[in-house]
Amino acid sequence: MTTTEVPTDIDRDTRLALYRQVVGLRRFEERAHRLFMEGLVKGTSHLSTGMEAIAAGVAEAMRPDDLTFCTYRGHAHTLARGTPMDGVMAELLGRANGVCGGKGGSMHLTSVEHGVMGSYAIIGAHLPIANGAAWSAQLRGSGQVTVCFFGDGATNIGAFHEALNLAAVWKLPIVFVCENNLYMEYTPIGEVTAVEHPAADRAGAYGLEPIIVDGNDPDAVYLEASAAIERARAGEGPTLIEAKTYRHGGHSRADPGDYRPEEEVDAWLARDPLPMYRERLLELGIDAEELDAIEQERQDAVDAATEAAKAGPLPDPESAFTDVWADGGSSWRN
Amino acid sequence: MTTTEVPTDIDRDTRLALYRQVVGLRRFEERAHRLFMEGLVKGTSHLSTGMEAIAAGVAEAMRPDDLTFCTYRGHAHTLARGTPMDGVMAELLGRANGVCGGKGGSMHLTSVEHGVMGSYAIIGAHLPIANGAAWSAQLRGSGQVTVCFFGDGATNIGAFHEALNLAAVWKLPIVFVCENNLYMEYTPIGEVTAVEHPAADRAGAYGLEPIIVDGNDPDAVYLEASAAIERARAGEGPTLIEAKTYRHGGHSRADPGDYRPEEEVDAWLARDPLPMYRERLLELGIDAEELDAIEQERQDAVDAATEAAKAGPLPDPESAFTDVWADGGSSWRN
Amino acid sequence: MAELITYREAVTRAIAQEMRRDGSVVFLGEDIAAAGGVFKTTKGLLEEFGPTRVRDTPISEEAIIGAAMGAAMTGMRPIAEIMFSDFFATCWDLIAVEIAKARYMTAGQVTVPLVIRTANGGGLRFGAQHSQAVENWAMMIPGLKVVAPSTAADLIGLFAASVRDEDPVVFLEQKSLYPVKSEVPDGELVDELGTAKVVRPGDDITIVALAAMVPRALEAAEQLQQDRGISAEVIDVRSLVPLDTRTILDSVSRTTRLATVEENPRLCGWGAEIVSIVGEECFWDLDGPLTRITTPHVPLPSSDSLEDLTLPSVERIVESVAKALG
Amino acid sequence: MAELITYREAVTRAIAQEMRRDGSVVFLGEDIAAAGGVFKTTKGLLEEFGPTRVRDTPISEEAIIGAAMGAAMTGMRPIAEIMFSDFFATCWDLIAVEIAKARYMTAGQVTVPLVIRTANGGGLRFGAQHSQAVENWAMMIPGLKVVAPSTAADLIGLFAASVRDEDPVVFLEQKSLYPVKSEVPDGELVDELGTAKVVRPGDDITIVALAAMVPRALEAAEQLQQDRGISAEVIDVRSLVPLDTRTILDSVSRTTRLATVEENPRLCGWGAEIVSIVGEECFWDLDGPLTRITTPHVPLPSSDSLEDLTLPSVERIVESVAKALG
Ligand SMILES: Cc1ncc(C[n+]2csc(CCOP(=O)(O)OP(=O)(O)O)c2C)c(N)n1
Ligand SMILES: Cc1ncc(C[n+]2csc(CCOP(=O)(O)OP(=O)(O)O)c2C)c(N)n1
Ligand SMILES: [Mg+2]
Ligand SMILES: [Mg+2]
Repeated sequence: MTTTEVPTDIDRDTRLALYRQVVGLRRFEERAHRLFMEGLVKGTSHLSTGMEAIAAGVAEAMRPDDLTFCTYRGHAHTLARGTPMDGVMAELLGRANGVCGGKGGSMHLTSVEHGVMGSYAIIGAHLPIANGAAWSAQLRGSGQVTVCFFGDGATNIGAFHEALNLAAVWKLPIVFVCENNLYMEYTPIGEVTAVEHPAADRAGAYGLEPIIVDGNDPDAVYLEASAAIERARAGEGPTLIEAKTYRHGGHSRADPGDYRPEEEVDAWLARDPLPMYRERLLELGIDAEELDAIEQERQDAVDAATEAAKAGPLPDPESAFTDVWADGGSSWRN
Repeated sequence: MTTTEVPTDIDRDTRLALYRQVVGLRRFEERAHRLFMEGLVKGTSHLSTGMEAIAAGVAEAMRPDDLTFCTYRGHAHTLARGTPMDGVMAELLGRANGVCGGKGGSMHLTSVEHGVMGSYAIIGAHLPIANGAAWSAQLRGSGQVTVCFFGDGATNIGAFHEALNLAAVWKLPIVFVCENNLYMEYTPIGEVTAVEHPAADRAGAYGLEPIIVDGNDPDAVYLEASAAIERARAGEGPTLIEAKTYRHGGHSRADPGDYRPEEEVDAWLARDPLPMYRERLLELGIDAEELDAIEQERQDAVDAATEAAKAGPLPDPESAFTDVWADGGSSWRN
Repeated sequence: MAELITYREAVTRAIAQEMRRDGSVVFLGEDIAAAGGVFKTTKGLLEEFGPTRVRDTPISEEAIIGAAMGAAMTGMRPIAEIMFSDFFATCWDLIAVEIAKARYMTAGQVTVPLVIRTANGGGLRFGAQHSQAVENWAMMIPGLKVVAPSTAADLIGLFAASVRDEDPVVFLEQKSLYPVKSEVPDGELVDELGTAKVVRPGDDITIVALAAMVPRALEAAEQLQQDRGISAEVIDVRSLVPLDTRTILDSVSRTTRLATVEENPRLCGWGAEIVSIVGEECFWDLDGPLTRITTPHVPLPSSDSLEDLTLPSVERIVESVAKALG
Repeated sequence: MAELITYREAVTRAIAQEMRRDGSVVFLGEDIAAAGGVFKTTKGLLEEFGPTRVRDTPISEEAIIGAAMGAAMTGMRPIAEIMFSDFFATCWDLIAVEIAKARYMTAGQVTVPLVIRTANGGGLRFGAQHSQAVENWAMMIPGLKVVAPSTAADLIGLFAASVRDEDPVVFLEQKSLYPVKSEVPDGELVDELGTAKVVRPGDDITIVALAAMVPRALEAAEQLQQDRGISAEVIDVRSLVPLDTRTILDSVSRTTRLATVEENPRLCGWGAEIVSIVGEECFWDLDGPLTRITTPHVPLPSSDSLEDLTLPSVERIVESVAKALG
């Protein structure tokens, strides 16, 4: 991994912004979990609890008009770009005030106005799509950079390979971020992968540098992402970053994650990005009160979002039959 | 590439067998081309003219019960395993005495009794399938090794990536042979690939050694293939070999291949495996008469196959409706 | 003797039955071994049959289906799981263009006896990419057999028939049925592909349904009888390929009316195929229009309140049938 | 003024027309740029529009379609070539599960205006993996428009309409038609999706056909008239989604009989869908069974002598129609 020392070249405001992100994402995911257990979130949901430093670090390195592509585990990435919690929470609850009017749900969060170009639930599929957005930015000369998140498991599917090669050949302004949380659904990635580092050990196959970063360290992620985004914006092509992390909970829904060895879970819980980063900020001389205030503000936001979501109306029944076509409808005949 | 010196550890009989293969494949492909231009081979055909050393070298290293998977450019690989020329030529002409009764054609040559498990016309698709045959050999403990041929262009499709990873993880007894002839259909592989050596530079992504061999040298191919097959048979898992070569003609059908720079074509024609290998055998003290006799015998075989194919009956019309199902028929209803 | 078990338990039992019987049956897929499957349909199989025969794979659907195909070509009888039928799209080439065509292209030299089992269909609020009913995707490809049971007993029997079949079978488990219990007789069960079942006799109209639509059609038939005195015959198709057209044609020629109930979206669904067979071969027996009840031609929404408006409901079946009978 | 050009030339002209008009139209695919396409349908485009807008790709169908989708979502209007429609199977997830569903899942936040053009169908002796007619694959997926022209003029006009459409369009060029010449008027051509054409008026039966089946249906109609005095109306569907049901229903309600001519294999073909619409909405006007003429449900053979027995021939259309009319 690139660093274990405390980076010094990050300013105070950025650090506070990172902290605010990590706290907010944590509180949001905790609430989402509770609402799932209460039966208010239907279907499924995949949380980023324990993995928030990646979403936070990358998002802080992005420009407002940059573009994000998420997986089904996309709450954190969607929120980190500034999508309001209300709309995201309401979407989880299938309400009309959700970002996708209840039609997308937890796995398909999208907020184009915040540069969140969608959450894709087929492993690997969004890597080629993200390329397209990057290609478009290149063609339009917009200077936008695209960031595409995916899991360790996604590195073994064909679309990963096709996308990385094309991105490299076309020198696309894109950053691929592999969140390596050591597991696919329940199977350890190491059991089904020919190399130790599922993303970094493949970088060379696309003429790219192998990069591994501590995904539990917001500063480290922020720096690595900033450098990659800068390169992309300068026309130097794609970067593939492998961020090592761990999910505190199970893969989805009510999964307790008990297929994981206790010592492994404990070791990673001891590296929980939230208290670790708080500790670092305190060490760097930031007041506890200031951090507490941020925590309170984020908690309030989550509470407010929960209320707004619960109070949200069910979708108009008609909306089941809208938005298949650009004319707004679903008619396939005259 | 592994060697430019003349290997010394190949016995005379093997060399003569290699020569017989190369000559036979060359004569066959020349004839196939002529029959295509005469309108007797319909549809399409993809020749291995100039690339015969690979088919020859690998086949000579295989055990009779080993398994071969080909692409649409599969005449050479099919023949090299001992499939009679008559059946292959008749298949190109769409006759009943073709190896697939006229239903497969040039792109789908198959002769299960000679270990030729099929020719597949979707780029990359047969790599995962070949894995399956290797897995089966592993499960059955048969000691069979599977060899899977494909082009440089196939290294950029997803199925390549999925297959290589699985083969490595499951330590399958399989040898992947990439015939790098520098071109896809008409586009140079270098223009669309992020690395210089499309196969070898990806080997590391699957924990494999990068191996490049001179695909115009039957001896070099034979030695490299023998080593790989031995490893596979010993349970040491897969090998990925990149064999550099060049097709003398176009990609398919009547393509003159004129998108290729003249100097490039000339340089490769100067490295034509057939005269080069003949030269080597002469240098090694083998009589010209012996080689001439082999050439004559192979030419006669091609002539006889041509006659047999031309004389072959058209398929029974009923056969258009057979062999969809294992019961021999095509009925989907009662 | 009989026992009440869930459709989910039937899957485990079906796989185990066949793996015990035949050592050449092997099973591969994502999270199927150590974890027992994401739908918990394969619990205990690793323990009983060991890691050689029950294998976890990477997330590589093409590699999974390819491995199954190559193994089937060379003496094994693989069962491959594709976790959700939606993911067929990621390995459609292997299924539709390789497996389905291998036997024909090689004039019978290659045989591909394998089963691809998958969780199909909607109702679990999983949204557009994890809820598709894709039985028509498979039906439209020459060379694939297509089976979709509606009960635990049918599941076991048809699964056994599929594993023992010499041809590739796409075996669709309807995921909303997993928790549903039904009766299963003791002992080995082996059913027959290509046989539909009249699950409710009737006189006025034939309702043809599949998988999760069968219990809905039955309930609708009950309501039609009780509320409107309409006697509906319900046929569980069970197997789309081969298709038991005799049972369907015989029924329609008696009832003189047909309605199909499909979970797949409207266009080119299997109901259209059955309607076209009836409209050609049974035309002169018909006393009224041919009715199709399908999911409308939309991707599925995630929200429960919206999803319930899309899949054919008992109510919609009742109304459509009543309307068809004028 | 009008000019005789090949269907192949029409492709080039259609792409050039739209690329000249709109700078946001870009074109990508395998061997389409420097080589001018493996069917020589894109010759000269690289020269006119340059390598930024006309791009050769690796053999990576998922990367191609993904690039098109992402670009379409962000302001471009990509045209992606998939060399043979058979290869849809290698990127079916991108087409059917991503592109088709993006707008719906995001409640209209994302729009995907792109065209996927491809060489579809049989007749060139390319065998089972390069000859499939897959129009029904696309038709069955909610969210995809599906167009398949039969003449050069229709090709240009419908292609222009497809590029200008805000929705994703699967544009199927029938590869056996590439060398066929037909008349094309001068100037810009822009047609309308969702409009079928009565290409031959008639009274006794409606024959609905698509792409390469249209000239065969027309020839069959001619023979039916001359040899048996049967007056067949022939409709060129042109666009499967949206589907011009009005033109079809109006015709059938007049002729009272329907036959469909499909190149796709039998099960779940688009003909079944049209039959089911007619069988439901036009039932009382019908005077005879609904007839489907399709490629039988087999993968295609390579040998010319066998392939000619599979695709619907003029002869088979004549016989089937004559038989239907008793
Ligand atoms: C093509 C495909 N195959 C399988 C799945 C089912 N699935 C959903 S999440 C998941 C595990 C993904 O693991 P990873 O990429 O490591 O991401 P993580 O969930 O750990 O963030 C699987 C197998 C899918 N959605 N798509
Ligand atoms: C999935 C897929 N995409 C495209 C094609 C069309 N195609 C046939 S051969 C070929 C070029 C293959 O190049 P390479 O792998 O280098 O093999 P070579 O023909 O040079 O032996 C292409 C693009 C195909 N058959 N399958
Ligand atoms: Mg993971
Ligand atoms: Mg090549």
